Amino acid sequence: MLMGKQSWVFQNKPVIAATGVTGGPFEANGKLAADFDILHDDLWIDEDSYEKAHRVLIEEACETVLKKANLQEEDIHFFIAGDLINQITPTSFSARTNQIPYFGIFGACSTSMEGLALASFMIDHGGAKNIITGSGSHNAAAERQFRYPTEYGGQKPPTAQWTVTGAGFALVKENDGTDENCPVTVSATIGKVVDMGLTDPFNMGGAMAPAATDTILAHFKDLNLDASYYDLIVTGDLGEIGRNTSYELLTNAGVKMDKEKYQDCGLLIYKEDQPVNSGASGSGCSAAVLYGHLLNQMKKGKYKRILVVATGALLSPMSFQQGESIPCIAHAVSIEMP
Amino acid sequence: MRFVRFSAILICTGLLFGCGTKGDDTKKSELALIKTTNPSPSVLDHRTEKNVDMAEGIKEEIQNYKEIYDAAIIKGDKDILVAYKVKHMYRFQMKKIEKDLKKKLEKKYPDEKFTISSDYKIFLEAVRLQEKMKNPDFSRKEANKKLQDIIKLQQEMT
Amino acid sequence: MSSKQKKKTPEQQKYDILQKKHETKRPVLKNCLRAFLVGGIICTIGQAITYFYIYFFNFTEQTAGNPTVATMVFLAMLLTGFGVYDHIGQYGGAGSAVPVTGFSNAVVSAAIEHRTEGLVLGVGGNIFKLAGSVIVFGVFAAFVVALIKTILINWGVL
Amino acid sequence: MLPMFFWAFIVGGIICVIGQLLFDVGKLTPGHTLSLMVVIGAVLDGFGLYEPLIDFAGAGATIPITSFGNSLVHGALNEAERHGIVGVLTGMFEVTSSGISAAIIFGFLGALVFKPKG
Repeated sequence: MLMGKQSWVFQNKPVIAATGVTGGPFEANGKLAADFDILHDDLWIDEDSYEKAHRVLIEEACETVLKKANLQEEDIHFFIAGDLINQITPTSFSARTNQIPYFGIFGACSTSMEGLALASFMIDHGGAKNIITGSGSHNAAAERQFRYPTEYGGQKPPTAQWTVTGAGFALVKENDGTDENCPVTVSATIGKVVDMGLTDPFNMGGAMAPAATDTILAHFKDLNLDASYYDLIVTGDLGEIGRNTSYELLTNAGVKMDKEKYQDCGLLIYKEDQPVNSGASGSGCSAAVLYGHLLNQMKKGKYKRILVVATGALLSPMSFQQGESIPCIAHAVSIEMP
Repeated sequence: MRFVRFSAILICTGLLFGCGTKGDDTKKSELALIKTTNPSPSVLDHRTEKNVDMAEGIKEEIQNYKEIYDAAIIKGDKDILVAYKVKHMYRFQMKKIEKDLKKKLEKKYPDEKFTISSDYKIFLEAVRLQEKMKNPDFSRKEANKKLQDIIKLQQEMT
Repeated sequence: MSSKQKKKTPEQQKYDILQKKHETKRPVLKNCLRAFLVGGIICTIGQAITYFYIYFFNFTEQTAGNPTVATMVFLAMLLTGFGVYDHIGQYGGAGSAVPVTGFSNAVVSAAIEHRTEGLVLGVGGNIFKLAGSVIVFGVFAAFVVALIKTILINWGVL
Repeated sequence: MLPMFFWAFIVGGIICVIGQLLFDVGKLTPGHTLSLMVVIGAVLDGFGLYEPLIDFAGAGATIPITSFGNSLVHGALNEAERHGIVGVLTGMFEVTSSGISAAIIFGFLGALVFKPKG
């Protein structure tokens, strides 16, 4: 149901019944290794290209979801997913494997929440009973597409971020009361594209911060809430710079919130001593952290209500070379324990 | 992982320098580029008084250059090879010094054919040749052939 | 840069200032020191290889440049292939990008990266993806410079 | 000979610092920086300034990419001396060919042997 200008409220409270999270070697050394279902110790995952390895990450995450939920592919009505690679081939190819009717979506690193919002909306309105949604990214595949070959010795500035190798997928289900102790989606706010004229592709956090701020403010306004309603507001992949910038923007806009409450997936996933500069990024970042770590924390009772704001930078290497600035977007989904 | 990477670098550099210093016979010629050797001029031609005098004369001429600190002179049948080292701070003007010296020598000894080089390699080969000539078995013909080789080397400048 | 700045709306400019405050500054001094160190070491290794070729092969200072460059390119290929060069690059910045090893790294990394797309379209088509612009601008600039100089010499200006 | 190592280190290091400043202060991409440095090398040789630098610093001047521009100009000028103005076109790669051909050959061999480590 539409509420305010750009938000949905899900009255039937769709359930996130099961999740599957896969990761690569760098994530295995990270802070949240325990929250991954499958971790690979090799970026290639026994495939002969990074893109194929990327596909495997997504496939395995989906399989894990099905296994945990005790369902077959035929029981799933739709598959809503996307990734960062040209024409989202890794996701489309895994849709070829699982043969579930498929919506391919692209929202850069905001894909995970775009998918979750759409899936929740469809289930809330009876459009489906079971949907698998999520997103993934692969460090080397993204690196070679957006920047340089992985072995190229280009120096990354301290503003750069490290693309997560990983995928996070979730089964969103009609709330029929059978799933206890499972988080539910309550509302979602769809963001608009915000462009503050930044052009440095090595400073995504700074470019995306206004989009995150815009969506959070819209969410509060549409639903008539303030920050105190949530136990945690977590952004997708703003990194250190983006987090500090958007926190200041929010403060300037009159939002009062403890900085501890305002976290970022890109800062949660890796240890401080891992060489990731400003933090993690990639569409797999918010997906893997939310569907792994954050939902586990919610089930343990650490958080009751969280707002997940996944941010995406909608650039391509070509648009950057043609001198365009970086347009950004953010989508927010509110998740609660019943 | 870090350690493996680091040791890979170490091994590579080790190999590099290992190759560079193999063979530790400390003949004079092997140190010719590091130390000032200042070899006395040699004459491959008939060791007539005139030829020896001329070689000494060239040597003196060169010693007048404050930019030059080491010189090897070989007088062959037809050619005179003059190899010298330029003090480092004057290497910027190396080409000019070379031209200048050549002009001066050709003016002083108009009948001779000079090959002048500040190249380390030419110097090294000149010293090596002088070393060989100390061996009485080393024939004059061979020496002259070697001298021609050095001159050829000097001319292929790419 | 200034023309880009003008196109920004006042709101964007205001954000730019706010964002700059949080942006981690590039440690220019530290980067320069590291670039100096890494670049210097690479050039010193190059010098060692040059002397290696002068000592043990028939190369003069002038001609030893070619095998030296080829050797450095080869070493950079090994380091790139073993996944070391990108770490050197992150540490050394321009210190490892500006020497010819960086050129080699650009060529080799593009080649091995695109191996997955096949030898002809992948490796062949992408090998100069990064280094191509260096060749294009080098050749064109050299053409212009050489043309001007040749014309000036022909006119007798130089 | 020994001062040569010292000056190779210093001059090579300084050229790299110029590159680093173009990266960090000029905010240029590596591609822009290296292209610019090659052009600088070519122009310096046009004024006859690069050869003395090579005499002075050896590998400190021949290893940085600026020497690529220098040797391109050199090849062109040498050929132009012999064949006139057409030589500018034909002599371009005379001197530089070793670096480029080595890069191509080793790049190709590398692609056959290595896999990117990521």
